[in-house]
Amino acid sequence: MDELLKLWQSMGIANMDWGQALMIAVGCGLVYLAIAKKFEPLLLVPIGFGAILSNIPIAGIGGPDGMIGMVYEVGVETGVFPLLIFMGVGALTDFGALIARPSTLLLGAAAQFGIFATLIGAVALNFIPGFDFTLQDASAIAIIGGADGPTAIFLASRLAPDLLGAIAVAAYSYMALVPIIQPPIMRLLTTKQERVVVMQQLRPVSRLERILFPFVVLLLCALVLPSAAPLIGMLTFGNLLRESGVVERLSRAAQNEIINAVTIMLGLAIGSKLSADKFLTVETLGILVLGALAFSIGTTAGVLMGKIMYRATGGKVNPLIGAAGVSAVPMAARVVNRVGLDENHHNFLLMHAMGPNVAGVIGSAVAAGVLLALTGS
Amino acid sequence: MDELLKLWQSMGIANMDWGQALMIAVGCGLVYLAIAKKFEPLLLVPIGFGAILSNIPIAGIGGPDGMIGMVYEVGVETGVFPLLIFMGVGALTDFGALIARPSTLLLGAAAQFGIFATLIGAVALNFIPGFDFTLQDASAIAIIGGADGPTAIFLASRLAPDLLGAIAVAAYSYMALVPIIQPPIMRLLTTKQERVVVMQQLRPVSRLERILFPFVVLLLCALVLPSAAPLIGMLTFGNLLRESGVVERLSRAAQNEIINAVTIMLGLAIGSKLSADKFLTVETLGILVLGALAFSIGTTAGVLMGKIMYRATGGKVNPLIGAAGVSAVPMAARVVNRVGLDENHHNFLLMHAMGPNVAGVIGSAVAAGVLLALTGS
Amino acid sequence: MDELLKLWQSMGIANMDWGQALMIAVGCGLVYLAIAKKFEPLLLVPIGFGAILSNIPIAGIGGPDGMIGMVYEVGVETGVFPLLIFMGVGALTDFGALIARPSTLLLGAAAQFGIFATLIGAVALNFIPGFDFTLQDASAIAIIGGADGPTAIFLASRLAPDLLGAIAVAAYSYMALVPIIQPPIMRLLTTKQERVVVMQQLRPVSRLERILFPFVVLLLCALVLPSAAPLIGMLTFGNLLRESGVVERLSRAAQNEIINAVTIMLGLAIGSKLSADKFLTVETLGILVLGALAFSIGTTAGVLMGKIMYRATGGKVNPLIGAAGVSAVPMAARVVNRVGLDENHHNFLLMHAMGPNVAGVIGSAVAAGVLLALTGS
Amino acid sequence: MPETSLINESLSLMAIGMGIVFSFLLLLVVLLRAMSWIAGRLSPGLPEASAPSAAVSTGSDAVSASNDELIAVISAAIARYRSSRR
Amino acid sequence: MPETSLINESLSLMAIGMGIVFSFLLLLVVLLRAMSWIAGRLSPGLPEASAPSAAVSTGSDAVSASNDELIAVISAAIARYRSSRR
Amino acid sequence: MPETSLINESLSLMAIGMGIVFSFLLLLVVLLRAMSWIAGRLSPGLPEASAPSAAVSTGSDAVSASNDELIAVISAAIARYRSSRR
Ligand code: NA
Ligand code: NA
Ligand code: NA
Repeated sequence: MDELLKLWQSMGIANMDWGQALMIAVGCGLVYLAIAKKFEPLLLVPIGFGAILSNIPIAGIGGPDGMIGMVYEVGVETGVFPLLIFMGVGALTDFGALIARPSTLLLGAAAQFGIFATLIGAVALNFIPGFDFTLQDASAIAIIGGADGPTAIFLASRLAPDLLGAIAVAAYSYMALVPIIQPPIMRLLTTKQERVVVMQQLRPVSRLERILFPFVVLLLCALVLPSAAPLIGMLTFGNLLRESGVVERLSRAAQNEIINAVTIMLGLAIGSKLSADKFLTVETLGILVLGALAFSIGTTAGVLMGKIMYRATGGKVNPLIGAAGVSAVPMAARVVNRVGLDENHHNFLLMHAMGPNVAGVIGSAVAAGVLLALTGS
Repeated sequence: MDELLKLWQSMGIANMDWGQALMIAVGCGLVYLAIAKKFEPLLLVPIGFGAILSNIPIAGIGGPDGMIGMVYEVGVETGVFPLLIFMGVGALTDFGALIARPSTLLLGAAAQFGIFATLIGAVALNFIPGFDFTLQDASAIAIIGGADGPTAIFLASRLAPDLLGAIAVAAYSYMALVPIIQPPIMRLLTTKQERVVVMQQLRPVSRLERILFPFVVLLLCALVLPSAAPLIGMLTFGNLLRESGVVERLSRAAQNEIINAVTIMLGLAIGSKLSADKFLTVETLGILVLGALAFSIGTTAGVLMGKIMYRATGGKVNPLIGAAGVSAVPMAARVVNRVGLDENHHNFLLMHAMGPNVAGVIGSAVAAGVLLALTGS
Repeated sequence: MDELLKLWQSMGIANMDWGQALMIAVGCGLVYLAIAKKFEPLLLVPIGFGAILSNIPIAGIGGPDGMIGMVYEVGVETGVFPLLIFMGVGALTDFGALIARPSTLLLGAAAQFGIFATLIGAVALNFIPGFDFTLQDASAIAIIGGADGPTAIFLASRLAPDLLGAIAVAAYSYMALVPIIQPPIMRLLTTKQERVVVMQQLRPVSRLERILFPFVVLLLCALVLPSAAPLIGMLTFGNLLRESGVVERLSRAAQNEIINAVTIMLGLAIGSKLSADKFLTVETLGILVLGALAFSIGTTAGVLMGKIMYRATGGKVNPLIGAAGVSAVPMAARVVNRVGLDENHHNFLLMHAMGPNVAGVIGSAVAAGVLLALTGS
Repeated sequence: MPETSLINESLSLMAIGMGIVFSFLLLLVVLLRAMSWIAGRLSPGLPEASAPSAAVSTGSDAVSASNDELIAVISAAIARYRSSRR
Repeated sequence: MPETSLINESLSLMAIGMGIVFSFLLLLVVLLRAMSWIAGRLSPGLPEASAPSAAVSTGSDAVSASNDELIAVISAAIARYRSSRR
Repeated sequence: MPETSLINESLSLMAIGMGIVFSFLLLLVVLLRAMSWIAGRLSPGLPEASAPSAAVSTGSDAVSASNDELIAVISAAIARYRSSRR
């Protein structure tokens, strides 16, 4: 009988509290969205499953002696995992469109307004009872507007580890929702005349330019904003592996083996931060609302800057491509392409939108560096 | 001369003791079995070579400052390596046959009797002078009967790290010997009439069932036996990566890159536990004898349960497939197929044996959870 | 204004000192050599970029809390990364030519004279003011003469971590310069009659010999020189994975996934040791001069031993193949082949040079073991 | 004798252990049957699976719904959690 | 009220932040244009790229030069560093 | 002068070092020759190599023998180890 009691006490049902049960349901929900609705499955399947595993009572898989807890400590607390993913992103990204038309960087800059507007929104939420965001918390939440997963995880792990779970979930969820959130805003802010603009073909980019590009970006970052150097550094390193043409083996490793293994581990580790006392709070609802806001404002700012460039260039720039400045590579660029095709069935904007799209990645890494430098301890 | 003396003292021959020499020979023997006899080479080559390297005098490769010693600390002491292998096993395993005919889970349950019978055997060995197994030791030895390498390593690293080397060697050796150990037992316990039973073809399994399967298994585990949740959790996670169909990259990483790299490191690390004072003891002989016993009893129990199902279904179940319940995937299922073909050259039992075979993996993980919950500190 | 000041103080230009700027330039220079001149790009691209990243002011990427600093601590300080690379080298190397003609090991032995002569050179530099090399420093510098990157990194990380950056850069730079350094020496020391010697075709090597080879090498090492056992052990382990023929998965992992990922991390980590106060010293110039010396003396000794074998065998051995004894696999063997072809357009020495070439790898690992045993703490 | 008590302990461990293993897997048989029955019913409920480009296609109701769903599900979870703590 | 001061702080953070982001990317536009212009000039300066076997081929002046270059570059760097520290 | 003693030390290090390297590799030459000679004799002793499905095939004597072998080898090792410790 003694063993039977010991066993009953070791059972999950005898120990599960409401919070854990709900978080397991949330984890299942995330996996459902990932599989059935194709919401960023590469991250949301591991995050959702990590949430389920970490909320199993007694087992302590997400705790300090559990496997996922140890992975979190080694890979996320140190910031190594998001940086390795950024290296992979660099190795996977073709910056050619940006090099061919550097002015699209301004679209990537404008779209970061979503970040800073959300920062104010997060601080303003403190007027509502139940919210108590510090400036660090607000900065970590605001970066959701950057529409860039690894940047958001990196910044949140530095400024507000307690909110990491909610922020990562919001960031990837809204990136998946880009095709829903953006088109109405894009149509509202532009005229048909603007949307049908056919852009000039991009000039070819030489291999030398591609090789110099990572150095130019990194050296500017080193001189002006070293707090963004880890992110920009790994992004440009990955891109140099890709473009140098002499380290094919390493480029493949960064694009496949490393990023895949790290993605699995990173997802599980983030999932372990989806615990009831951290996630099932009104603050999470606030984060979700602010996230939607951030994406919308970022899109708006990007399109408005697109309209300015439309005027400034005498109608040579299609303002729709400004929406791609939020990053969410490559989905935002595809959305631009689709909205463009809706107006003119022969107007393919994809390549033109790739410039602001990858500019958005650099832009949000820069914004993250600013937030780190100004609010970090 | 001073240097010459220093050098002589730093030589291996000047420092090698009998135990190390013998363990190097044992390591060579394991590699020989792995290469010449195809004894589970993926594990036994690294284990054998790890034993050789770790028993080189002076070098201390398996010690706290040596490479293999550090790998052991990071990967085995924490339990991370066997869990990652289990993730890979999940990603490599097709549970379709089990989903199509869930009743075969009972065969996987019965075969775990080998584990618990061996537990008593191990404790009974204490009557012989020279043996002094605790209940934890006995549990870790008994799990050899589960015929599942990573489960055995995970449990042994938790309950009896001193015996880990011998247990891992016994587990993999006997898994390799399944084609020798099982057929006589199977033939002894069944009649020709039973062995020739042709089973009904399995129904097709839908994608939705395959996706739901990991959740059903994990949720039951979470509710009833959270101590098995790390093992079952990583197994089902790997399987979800495989079956979800939306994370092909991650599934490939779990099936290849991760499991291969971890297997090399895990093997070397286990080999470092093959030291003379831990391995060259009568206890190791006891473990080898008990391991053979465990496999035989497990096979017997599986076949007997098969006979019960044969009766209960009015002769629709071929009792031979019960032998596959010990796991040892996929070798036990192949042995069943071969013994079946010996009786009837047109009776292919392979697919029918895969159900109990993968059920055995779940069964021994459950048994490991029970042993952890009841005897773990 | 407060924020603006805070921001200015956080900028790179406000904090960069001369040393960092120069080291960033050195890093760019290494990447330039790697890309434009194909100087060992697999290592020099990550080393150069690691130097750039680690010298960005404020960011501290190479510091104790920065990503590259942590990678250094985990992988280089422990010696794990060079050992994993050596495992990959073993898995990538075909020792057939050496097994077929073991006498070429003597060429690999002779070429190590470059190491020990450089040792004296390094100690002699202490007579010049500004140099203060300990015997450990001198040993770590001397190993550059081994023309083997991972061996040099392993030994330097053990004996002289402060010099690691300069030693690694020198080792890989001179390995890239082998086609420049060796041919004049080879032509100077040999007569035309010697250079045109056509060697007997190598006998075929059986699979059993290939499998036994790693054991013979390792067991000799274990008995005589255990301090070389980590290096020789991982080399032979990798080679056994390759030749055993039963662990194809693991062999592929060692040859690709593991070595590629580790190379990226190792390169970045070494780059982080390229800091101004460690690298911009007269000692670095000394190391560069000594490195060139080491390669030249090693080549000389190898060719002279080749001449001895030419005499001893009655003209059956082409003394040019002695130059391949420095290792620098496979470049030195290719250089031999080219110099041979210059004399006789039908004399392909490549396969004959592979024997001393891989013997050089073993030879320098043995030399590293000797230095570790005699000068290590 | 300590060996005898250990034997007794291991005997009860065997009884309980096999009991749990059998109960667990028996329960799993039932659950898997239920799962397959339910899956048979829902089967046409996962058609997006065969349309891998769904998420990228137009702003369909399916995706739109799941947006609200995300917030709705988490809101409900939070509400329930809050009330359960009082 | 602390909330109001936080609002003020975040407003100035927004101003500075967007300012830096814009300045940074604007500067990058200029630098990239300069880079492309320079690259256009140097373009024939990287012809080895299309000859992957250059390093293995003969002891060409290109490689030989870079040897001296390596030592020259590092020597110069050391000299400058030394003098800068005095 | 400490430099001179260091020189002397390094000279003896060179002598010993080259001595060991040569002895080691010379010994290896002998051992490899012996290995090849033995391998030539045993060559037909590893025929399973060409039959990759041996382990899965029937309960052949080869595999059966190795089972006993496993226990025999380890038993012998343990016996010798035990006796060596007395
Ligand atoms: Na962005
Ligand atoms: Na089993
Ligand atoms: Na060498």
